[in-house]
Amino acid sequence: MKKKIDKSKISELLFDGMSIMVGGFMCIGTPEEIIDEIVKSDVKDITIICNDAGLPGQGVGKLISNGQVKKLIASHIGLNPEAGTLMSEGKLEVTLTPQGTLIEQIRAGGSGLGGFLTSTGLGTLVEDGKKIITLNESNYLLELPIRADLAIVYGTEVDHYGNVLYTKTTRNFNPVIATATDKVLVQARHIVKEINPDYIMTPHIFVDYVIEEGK
Amino acid sequence: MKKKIDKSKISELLFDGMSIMVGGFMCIGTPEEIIDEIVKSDVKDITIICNDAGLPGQGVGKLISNGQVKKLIASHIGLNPEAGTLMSEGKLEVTLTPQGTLIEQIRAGGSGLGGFLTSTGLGTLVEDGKKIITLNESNYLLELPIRADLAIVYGTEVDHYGNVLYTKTTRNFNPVIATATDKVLVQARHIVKEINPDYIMTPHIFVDYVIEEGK
Amino acid sequence: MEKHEIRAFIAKRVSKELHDGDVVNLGIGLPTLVANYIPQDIEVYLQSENGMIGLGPAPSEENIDMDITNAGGRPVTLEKGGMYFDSSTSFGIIRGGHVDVTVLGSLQVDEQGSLANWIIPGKMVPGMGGAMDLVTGAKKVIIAMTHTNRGKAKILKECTLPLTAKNQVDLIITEMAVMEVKEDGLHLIEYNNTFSIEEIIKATEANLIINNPSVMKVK
Amino acid sequence: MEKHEIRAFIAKRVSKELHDGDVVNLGIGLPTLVANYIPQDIEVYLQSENGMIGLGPAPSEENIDMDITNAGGRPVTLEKGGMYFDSSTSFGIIRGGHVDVTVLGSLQVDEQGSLANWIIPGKMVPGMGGAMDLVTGAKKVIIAMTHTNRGKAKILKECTLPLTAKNQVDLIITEMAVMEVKEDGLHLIEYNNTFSIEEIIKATEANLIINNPSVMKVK
Repeated sequence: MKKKIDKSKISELLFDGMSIMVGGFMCIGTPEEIIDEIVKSDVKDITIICNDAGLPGQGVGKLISNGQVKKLIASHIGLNPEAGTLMSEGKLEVTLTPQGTLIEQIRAGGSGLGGFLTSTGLGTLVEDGKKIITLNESNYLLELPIRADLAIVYGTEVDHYGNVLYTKTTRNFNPVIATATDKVLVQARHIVKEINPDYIMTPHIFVDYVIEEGK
Repeated sequence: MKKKIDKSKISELLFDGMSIMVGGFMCIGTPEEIIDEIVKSDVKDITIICNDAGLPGQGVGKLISNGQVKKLIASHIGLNPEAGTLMSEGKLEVTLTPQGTLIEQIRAGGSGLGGFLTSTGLGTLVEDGKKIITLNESNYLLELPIRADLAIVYGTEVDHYGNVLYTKTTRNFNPVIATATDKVLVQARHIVKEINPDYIMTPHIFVDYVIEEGK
Repeated sequence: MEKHEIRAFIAKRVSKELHDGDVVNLGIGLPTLVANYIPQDIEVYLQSENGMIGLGPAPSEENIDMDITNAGGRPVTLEKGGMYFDSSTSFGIIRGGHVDVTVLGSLQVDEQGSLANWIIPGKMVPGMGGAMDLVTGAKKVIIAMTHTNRGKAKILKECTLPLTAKNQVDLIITEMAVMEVKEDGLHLIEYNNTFSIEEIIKATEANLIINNPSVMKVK
Repeated sequence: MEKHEIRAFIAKRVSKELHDGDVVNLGIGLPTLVANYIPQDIEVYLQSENGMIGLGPAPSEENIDMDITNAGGRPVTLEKGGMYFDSSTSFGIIRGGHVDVTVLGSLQVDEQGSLANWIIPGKMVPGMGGAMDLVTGAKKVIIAMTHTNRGKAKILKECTLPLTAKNQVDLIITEMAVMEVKEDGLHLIEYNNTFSIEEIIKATEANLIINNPSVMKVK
């Protein structure tokens, strides 16, 4: 398989100040082995875009504990108290975004939209600094697309072309972030010969590198 | 199966002046048996939202020939010369929309967005009457959501709960229109016991009625 | 009532608001308990914003599959007919008005139907998760919570904490009362008759419009 | 050259613009022919806006599956590793810049890289289909067409028909020449030496910037 790389090569994809989108929801569907390699590297000042702050010692939580994260864009950080502490100490910049807005911003980034209008967040702190557009007497927030340098994705099955299939609730943010970054690195639970073409959730054209879990 | 209805009941879902979204792309993935029932009914002044005008004697083309369509919103009408003729004679109102914008307008209608920004159509007739929004010196058209009264959808497999799976290139507009209308009527090629929960493309909560093809 | 009895009482009363065929999203905590009291004669489809419809009960220890979890990351099961999807589809369902009822806890609610449940500045910043989208997108928003925070009013004339959304709450259900947000204010529509109306008024900072409320029936 | 030779000549020259790993969308008509000339030593993934990547050649009569069609509704096949998706995903791929090259025919192109190919007012109104999204979203836009319409110029100073998009064309390939749209105008970068430079200039209304063009090599 052409796109398969050894875990030791992951550090070559990293650089200081980069932005990384991380798949998973409360660490379910998060590529832990890729995160472990980022922890081993000395890359710093990362901006992380993820649903949440992970858990203590799990997922994005490992990068936060290790002081590698400068900024976190997420919808929820409540299950990782360390993130809250670092935030109030001014050591971690946190942008909290409604979950539906966050995933839609990433989708817009991946699908070439300049932004979208949503009612979510109207009349709340989420409005701050955003343009409000009025249509037929209804107000909407104009939300802008988000893109990043690298997406790290967890796929249950990856075929020899790099096509990915996600299962159960591990899917969550994974297929969406895979469209919105310059490079996409997938942790495959299983590498398989082929996937039924109707069931492929991330087409191979989005995938740059694949590592095989546990190898 | 609770949602299954007899074809003879389709006419009860129709009313003059209604809007109908029709699945399919050049009639591939179009629910022809549902369209035949609409042709048999005397419903008129329909607004059709569909990728195209179908072909002569096929798909949406049958409704146009039968004089039931007042307005057509589509991206392409070139393969049905009758649509072009009726349009130039002033007998059919046609709104031509870029295909990517049209499907995104339908998605916005189904997913509760107030609109979206796209570069597609800038500097063309597609701009007419639309708001232009400038962000960081780039211009975008603000495109608005579309919804309709009824979606008619073609599903390869429909399970007993009403979950739908589409195959090959029959998928096209079908899963998207199923989110953006008050009622959804599916023509099932096969009614099956169950579909793998990872592969369901239209959740049953969107589906109101199912007819079984050839029955 | 003990704390767990209060929670069960509220959850049971919430369950009476659900109808056959409803798509329902239950928030983490007290609202999750509502699933235990859904009437046997109706079918309700539980949506979980992390990507499923047909959320079933927690599995037994030996049947845990950590690939099937709820929005709190806890193991659950999938009911027959249920399915999985990605977060973009999930919030299309939520924002698009395809969720009939969302049940959430809250720190504060006010008589305009605004609520605050995602941040206590300087103290606790969990984040809004999917709550802002849920209360904006769902057809009916039910707040299920204890009436006060250890005696301190949570049902206010106007929320003092940063809002989760403005004017979105339809119904507030507590161990003391059921209150409906209408155009003209907050109506006390049912009360728990183990409390007096005066006690309920005292525990509520918001102005309650009281017009022949019935007694809360929770079997 | 006969008409079919002209078309083959143009398609062959276009195929030389493709690189290993490119995602390519070929328009209906002449551009479709490009698929027949993709160099054997590279792998190119053909995207079809109706919902597939990995579009393969038309099947033999007995292998036709009308569930697998191209954007013209004609039967095709799926290459190994290819997949299907819905129209929303398809245009996410197109508008999101994930298509490396789109090849389209056109009625007119001008020296600013604007093109017109979806309507002749009062005469023909086929509609834009996916063309506006493709030329706006794809990384490289190649127009593949005959140089003139029976002697009438199609490569103009400024399009006279309603535009498909402004300033989006990168390369124009005809049976006479290869022209590149740059900041300062339209450059003649290659020419077919069965024509003289003068003949090409005469067949082109647009101002051609000519600076040592090489000879079109199409084997």
